[in-house]
Amino acid sequence: MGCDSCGGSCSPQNYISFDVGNTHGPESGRLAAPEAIGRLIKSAKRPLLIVGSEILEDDGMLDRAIAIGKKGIPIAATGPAIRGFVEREYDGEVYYYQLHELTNCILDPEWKGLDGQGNYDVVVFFGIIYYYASAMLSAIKNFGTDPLIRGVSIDKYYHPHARMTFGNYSPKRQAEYLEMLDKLISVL
Amino acid sequence: MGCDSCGGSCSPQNYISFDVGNTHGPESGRLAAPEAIGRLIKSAKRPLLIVGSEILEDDGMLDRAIAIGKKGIPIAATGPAIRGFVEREYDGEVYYYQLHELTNCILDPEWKGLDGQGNYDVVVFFGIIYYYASAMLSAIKNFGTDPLIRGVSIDKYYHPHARMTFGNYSPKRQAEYLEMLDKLISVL
Amino acid sequence: MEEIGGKFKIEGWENVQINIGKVEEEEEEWEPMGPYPMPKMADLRNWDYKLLNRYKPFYAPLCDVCALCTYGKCDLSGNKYGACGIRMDAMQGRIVLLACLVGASAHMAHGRHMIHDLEHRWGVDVPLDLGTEINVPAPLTQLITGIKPKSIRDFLPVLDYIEENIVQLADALHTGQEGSADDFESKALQMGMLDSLGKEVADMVQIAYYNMPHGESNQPFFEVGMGSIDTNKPTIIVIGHNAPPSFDIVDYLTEKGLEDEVELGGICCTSIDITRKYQKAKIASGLGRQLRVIRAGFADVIVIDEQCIRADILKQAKIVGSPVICTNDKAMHGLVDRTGDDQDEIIDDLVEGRVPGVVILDPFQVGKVAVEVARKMHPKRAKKEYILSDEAFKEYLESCTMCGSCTFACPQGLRIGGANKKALEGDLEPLIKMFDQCVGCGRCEQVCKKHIPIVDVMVKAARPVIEKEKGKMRAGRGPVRDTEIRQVGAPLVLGTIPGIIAPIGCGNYPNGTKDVYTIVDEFASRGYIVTLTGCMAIDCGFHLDDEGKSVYEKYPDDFDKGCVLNIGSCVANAHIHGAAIKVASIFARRQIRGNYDEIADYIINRVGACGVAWGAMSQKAASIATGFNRLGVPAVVGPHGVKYRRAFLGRRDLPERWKVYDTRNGEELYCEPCPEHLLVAAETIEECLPLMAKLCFRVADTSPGRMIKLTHYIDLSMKYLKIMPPDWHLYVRSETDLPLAKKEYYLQLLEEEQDWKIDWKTKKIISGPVKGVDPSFNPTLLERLLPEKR
Amino acid sequence: MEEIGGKFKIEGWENVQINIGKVEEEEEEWEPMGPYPMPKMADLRNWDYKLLNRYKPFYAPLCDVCALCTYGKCDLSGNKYGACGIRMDAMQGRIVLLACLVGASAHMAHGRHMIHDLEHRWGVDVPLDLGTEINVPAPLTQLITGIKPKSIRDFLPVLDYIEENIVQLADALHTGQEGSADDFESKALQMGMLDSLGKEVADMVQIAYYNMPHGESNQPFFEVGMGSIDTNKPTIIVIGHNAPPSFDIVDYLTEKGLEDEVELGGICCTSIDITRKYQKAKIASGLGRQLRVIRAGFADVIVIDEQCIRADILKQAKIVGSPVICTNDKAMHGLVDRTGDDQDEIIDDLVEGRVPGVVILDPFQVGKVAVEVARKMHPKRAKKEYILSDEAFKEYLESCTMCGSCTFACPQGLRIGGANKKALEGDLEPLIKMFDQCVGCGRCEQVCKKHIPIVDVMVKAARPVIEKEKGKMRAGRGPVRDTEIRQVGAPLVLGTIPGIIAPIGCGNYPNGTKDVYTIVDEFASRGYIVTLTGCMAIDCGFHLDDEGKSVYEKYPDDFDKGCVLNIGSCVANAHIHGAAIKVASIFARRQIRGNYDEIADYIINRVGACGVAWGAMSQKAASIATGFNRLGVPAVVGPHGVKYRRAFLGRRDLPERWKVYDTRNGEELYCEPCPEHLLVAAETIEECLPLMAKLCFRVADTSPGRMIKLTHYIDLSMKYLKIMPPDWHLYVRSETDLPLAKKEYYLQLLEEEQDWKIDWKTKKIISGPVKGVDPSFNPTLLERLLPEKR
Repeated sequence: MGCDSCGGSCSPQNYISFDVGNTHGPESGRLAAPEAIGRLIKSAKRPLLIVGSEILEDDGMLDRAIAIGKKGIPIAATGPAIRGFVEREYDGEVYYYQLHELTNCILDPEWKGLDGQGNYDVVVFFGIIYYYASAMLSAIKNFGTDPLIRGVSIDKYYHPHARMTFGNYSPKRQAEYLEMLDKLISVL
Repeated sequence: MGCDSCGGSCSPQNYISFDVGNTHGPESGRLAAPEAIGRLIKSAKRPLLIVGSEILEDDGMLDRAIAIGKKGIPIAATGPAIRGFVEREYDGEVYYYQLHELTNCILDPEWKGLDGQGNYDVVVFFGIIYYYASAMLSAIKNFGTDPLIRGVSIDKYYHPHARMTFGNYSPKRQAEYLEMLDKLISVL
Repeated sequence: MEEIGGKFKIEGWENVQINIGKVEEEEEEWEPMGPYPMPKMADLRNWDYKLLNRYKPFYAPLCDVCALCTYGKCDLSGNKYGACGIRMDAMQGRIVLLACLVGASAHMAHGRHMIHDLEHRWGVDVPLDLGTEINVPAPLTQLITGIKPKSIRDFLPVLDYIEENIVQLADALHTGQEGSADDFESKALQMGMLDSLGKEVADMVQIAYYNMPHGESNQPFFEVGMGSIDTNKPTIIVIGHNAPPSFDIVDYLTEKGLEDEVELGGICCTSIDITRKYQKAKIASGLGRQLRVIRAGFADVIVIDEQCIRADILKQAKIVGSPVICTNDKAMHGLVDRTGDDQDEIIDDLVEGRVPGVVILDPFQVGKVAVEVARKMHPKRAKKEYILSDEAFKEYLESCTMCGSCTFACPQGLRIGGANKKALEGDLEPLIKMFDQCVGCGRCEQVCKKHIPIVDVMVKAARPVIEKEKGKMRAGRGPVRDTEIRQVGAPLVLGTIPGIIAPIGCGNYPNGTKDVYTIVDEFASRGYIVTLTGCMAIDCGFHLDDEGKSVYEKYPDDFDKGCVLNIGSCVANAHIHGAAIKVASIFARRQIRGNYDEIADYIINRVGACGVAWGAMSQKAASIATGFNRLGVPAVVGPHGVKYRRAFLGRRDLPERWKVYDTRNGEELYCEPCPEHLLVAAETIEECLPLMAKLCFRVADTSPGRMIKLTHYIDLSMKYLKIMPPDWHLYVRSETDLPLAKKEYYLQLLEEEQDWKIDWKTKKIISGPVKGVDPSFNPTLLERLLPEKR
Repeated sequence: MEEIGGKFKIEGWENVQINIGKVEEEEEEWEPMGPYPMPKMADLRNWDYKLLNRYKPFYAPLCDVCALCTYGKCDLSGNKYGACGIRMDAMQGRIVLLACLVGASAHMAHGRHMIHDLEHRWGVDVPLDLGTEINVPAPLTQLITGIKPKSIRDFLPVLDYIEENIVQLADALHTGQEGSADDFESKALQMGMLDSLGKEVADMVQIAYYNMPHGESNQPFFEVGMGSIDTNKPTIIVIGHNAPPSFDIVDYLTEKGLEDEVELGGICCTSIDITRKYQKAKIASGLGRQLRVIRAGFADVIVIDEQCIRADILKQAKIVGSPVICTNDKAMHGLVDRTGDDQDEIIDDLVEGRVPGVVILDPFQVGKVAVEVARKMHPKRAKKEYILSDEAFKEYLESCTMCGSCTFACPQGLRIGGANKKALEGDLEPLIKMFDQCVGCGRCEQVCKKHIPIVDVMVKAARPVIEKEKGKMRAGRGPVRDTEIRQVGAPLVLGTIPGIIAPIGCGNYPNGTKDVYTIVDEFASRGYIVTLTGCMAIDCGFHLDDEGKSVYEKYPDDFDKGCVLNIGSCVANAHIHGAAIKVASIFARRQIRGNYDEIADYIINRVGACGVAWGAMSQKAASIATGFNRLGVPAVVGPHGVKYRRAFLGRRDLPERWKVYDTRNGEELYCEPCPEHLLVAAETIEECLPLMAKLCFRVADTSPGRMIKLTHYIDLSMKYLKIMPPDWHLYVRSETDLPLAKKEYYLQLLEEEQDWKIDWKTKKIISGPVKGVDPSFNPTLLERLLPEKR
């Protein structure tokens, strides 16, 4: 094999999990541009946005979740995230679901989905406590294989178990991160 | 962090261990050009070439080991590799040492070295059974830290536990691989 | 004939031993023996599969490879098979079994170790005297082994049974053997059951030997929290789970009249256990603050025994000049074994700093050494200040480059650099907040490129808070009394007590210790019985209400409505199982002897109990939860708990999973999905609270009971999540289940949102529910309990 | 008074049990008790530290992180500390302890399981009758526990002891506890010792119950190798380690006179054990070919018990239509437990393919089902061919794109694509060669993008070789007889027998099975005693010399010079320890009872034995090696063995590590570095052979002994490495140690290369050696054995 693509300048050091010990197996999350993730979501037959408690910490994130929802992507609000939608009186398709339960359902090809119309093919994690999200993405990566379910993260963390993920963005780079989300939303 | 260097085109898939399950921790071997490895060896105060059984499989490799030796790098011949040097009547600095013993010594800052002149700072693995070399490089990476000992591989395998390593080269690309060795030798 | 202990020797018959009352088959017939006395790993597999088919294991691998044998490493990602043929799912089950093995072994080995330590002095014929209000002295022992113990001796065959079966299960971990994830889980459930039994033995042994409280209410108070430790006195900090060495310290202090001169503080379960007898001792903290207690320099000597001790204790203690005494062979830290050596010499070696610590394996040799070392070290150490000076604090803050390495190393992802910056600007709040959020691992320090002692920086910032961190906690009371069970039986059934909430386990909380307080206060104020053990019992103790009262002061410690009980240390968890078993035994008059599956079946269908291990961290927490699960008690873990890899999740959308038999006629019925899960992680406390309320539902709930449970479920959901729970209707079997106050509103919702048919005249539900209410419904999952099979 | 088994009941005294001859303290005084009967984990720590200070643990982490609790995952790389405070080095020790735990538990649990299975039928008073030539019936039991067993009953307290101590050690694995790598290793050594003891019990139990050979030489032959199985007959393949279910098959075959009609073949230790009694059984292969035996379609039924079974057995068996019978609770593979069900119904369900397999946990219910299923399946399956057709073979070869995925997945890194290409060109040699190099894991198949059944392709290519793969092996003889020890004592000391070579363990060889043959033949032909067990005993059996003889035919099976012994299955390894202990006991008249450290000290200084686990793979191999190590016996592993993470390596360049006391006067001496290592991996067989010869050196060697050992060391090094060993001079204490034939040449080398002073007139060494020869030198590492301390 050898590294032909970038002559050795790329390095797995760029793929450091937000929790540094959270190492991956032979396969790991592909760092992806927001547009690329956006296109994946757009091309999905049944996409699902899964949001968690961290969208409440940060005004910008709840805004973006709603913006994604308004593009017609159904939302599963886990943990207390649902509060944000209630308080904002969001009238799009949003469901409260406990994340553990939800991931479990996603792994069942026969699951009917939140709307009774069937399971999802691309599930997007957003605003979920890092290590909890990581574990759920691991479950999807390892067991959501037939049919293939793509677990994707649009959090400000590198997620080794996601198919596609951003890198790690510190609070200093929050504006940059929100811009990436906007780019993603723009292609939906 | 984010992957600023190559905009997402690089991928840890390029860093697949020759034995695919032999995954690394947060740190992993840097894919390096032969000249870069050559320069590291050249700049070392006390470099050591450690060769193993696979140099006997393949004429080209024993030639290169001898060529490196002739540049003044002492050689530890482990396993049956020593036979090659005896048969070729190599008169440079070559010592038989069992690899497990040798690595153990290398981890002791007080070790006197093969020539009684002290321990080594850059140790280069060459022609050693993949998984055995991998384990010894892991030992050096994890415990050869004070003072820092750099474990380097110039085998045709990606070695996650080496500081610097080539990628994986299949037999089809043997000529290419030998050329890389020659480049390395040329800068010594 | 000469009598020695309980044995007789007859002259000339030296090879003949006569044991009185020890023969198993001749065990007093206190109850007919059920089908499974001392079950082996396949015996209860049928019960396990009942659970596993309903609560299918859900796996989230923490690692994509297996590295347990030299055939590997093997890449199992994508549910691949390894070189030995194991697949990712079975591998996860194997890791769960391994965790439960280590946890169960820790509890079990601790009990055995205690007996060995103490039998030399007091023999094994010490009676198990639990007073007049307890006639079911050891519910788990009786349930699982069929033995009704009267003295410590009676526990010996129980320990033999556990050990034999732990080793059998350890065998099953071997490469190339079991290939079924479900069978690994069945084995893990067996291990969890053994764990529960081992805990009961361990706690009963110490209750008997040390005459600890055995279920009395109104236990005395003692102080808890870092602020409770008076470091102006020579201070001993004890850490671990095996109390005898610490009791020797207590004895020495008492004998010498030093109780007020020397401060005895502790971390974790050993300290809980000594406060069950000696309330001058204080509990500095639970597991999460161990490193900070050490690094704050509290200890003039540190005495460790076993489990939940920092593995780098020597390194950390050296930083603050605290000598370390290791008192247990499981944790010897490379120190020299000085058991039996002259105690004054040992004291001298430690005080003079000739050695960083010693090993003393006889608990009865520890007291004097620990106390005298503390007294001699105190003046020496008092000259130093272990809290950073203002200058040093500022310098460290200034040196921080906000590189983020600490954040990457932090299990919580805390943005320490940002907090440092704020502190430098004069705002200590972020650092103070982190002091509680921090789980105390210290990984941040070793990756700091500027070598900032981050733990010390945080301690410095939080010092004013630490000094106020002080609360009152009640001594661990031990088992629940039979008399209490009799009293709560009806209220539990009628729902005036909506459930039993058991906060247990370690200190790996997602967002600090305050959550523990919230859980306890929320449920106690709603009339649930809240039974605490271990770190959660400690960590809710130093949070105070507006009146300055801790939950232990605010609520009584009876096993009754709206009470908060400190049951004891981790091993005392067994009494929570015990209470559930006693409900079956005493209230419902089920025969428990050797009858595990029937009792677990009773509990899962009737006893509305739910555990919460909000900071579940260790292997013991894994085995504890698994032990609860096999007995039919669900548990919620905090989000770090997903790293155990396995959950037991129900599927409320699949009615066929909720099949139950009616014992009256053997009929199969589909019931509401309760308890919905056996093991599930909540993301935050806001999610945890309604979830726990939901997990207290049981299929046999009476209407009044269901009504009250539903009230709390809806109320907690509205309060914390701002929504009606989307699944609340699943638990409505009839209009009589509906909370009275808003009955009409709920009927309307059911009609509009769920398409149920309502007769508005009678305000009755005509159709909609999964199942109606039938007061004489007698649910079971077990075919063997059905009429034709009985 | 009524007698039941060994117990008496006296009427009216129902609670009184009288056990005859069971009281430990009244144990027959066959020898005075030494200081450490039934040692706990700290008792032999002093001995462990003697070893650990000389053979410091060397760690090669296979994984940079720890993922054992929810505090993690933790990055430990660069010897960092994890969240619990454990450091990378201690973590490696912890993983070693874990491996040894699983290994020891497997051996122990197997022994216990066997007793439970068989005591119902035969009780526990079956005598341990080893004939007239064995008076030390259970050397490890006697050494470690102080018990000299006379019947199976006497082993019961031994099992209790092991179980209790395994669980104590399992506790030590708990997060946050032991922090010292050396203490983890001391615990692992304790676990290794328990493992050795568990093995002895397990083998003695089956020897007693099944009247297996107990040390007789000249055991009968049977056939081994894939080519030995006659698949024209209904064929049963048994896999695992727990023989009772397979003995039930033997009994059924014998009763029904079906011995010649039904083929009974096996893989691994169960098959070794049944051939100890029934030589019509055949051993198809060791562990490494399990998958290929299955996939070649040999089995009309597969009967598995415990350990070393493919975890994907159901999936693999399904491919070739072989029903599976699980006979052990450790491996139930999610199948329905049919124990006690009507056997004809079970047979029918299996034959009709209604279920892929069943669980039958009573070994006495297995024989009929297995045999009758095989007989009925045979005609059904015979219609199919499980070896690829020529066409399919070619098609698969053509579909290979040489993408390399299989190579990346292969533990051996085999270039399968290239071999496929060669095969397509008509050259089958590379594939045939790979058939032996392949370790049989099957990982290649599941990553093949073209879905080539690579295992089948390889089997197809190697079919002609497989058909010839057939050799004669001797039945496992069990223990070494005391009379043999008496005879070899002097030759071992004088060096006419240069050492004992023990090839043991699994089939994870770096370069195929032929190496095993080479090791055995090389050492046997040089007069070493070669004692084999388990997979290595199997894998050397089907290689034949030029005359068509296997090593078992070529060499006698006495425990004597130049002999090759099949000792038995893995648990029979204990007899190799036993032989070493007996040398101390019988030859040197040391008291062994409760005297472990003295005997280990004797062995490490005097008994030139060396184990080799060339294909060490499993956790059992880890615990076996560790058990040998604690007893002072070094072991060499193949290169995959580095994945165990830990080696015990000596440093010949540090003289201070080689301090030994002379028991005569307590003097400290620096000796030559021998044995140089306790656990070390060799890269190839060429390195392994001289290394093993070197590891047979002992400090107490006589000059004639050393001379012969040195001869072989130099000779093997010259033969395989083409060099004089660079360290040979370290082992020369005097000119009398030098091989006679080339004495002058060697003296010259010592003078020229090592600067030694030689008196050329007398041909004596004047100065140079580390230490001279002193025939009455009485070496020890133990202070307690020195005159003033005794």
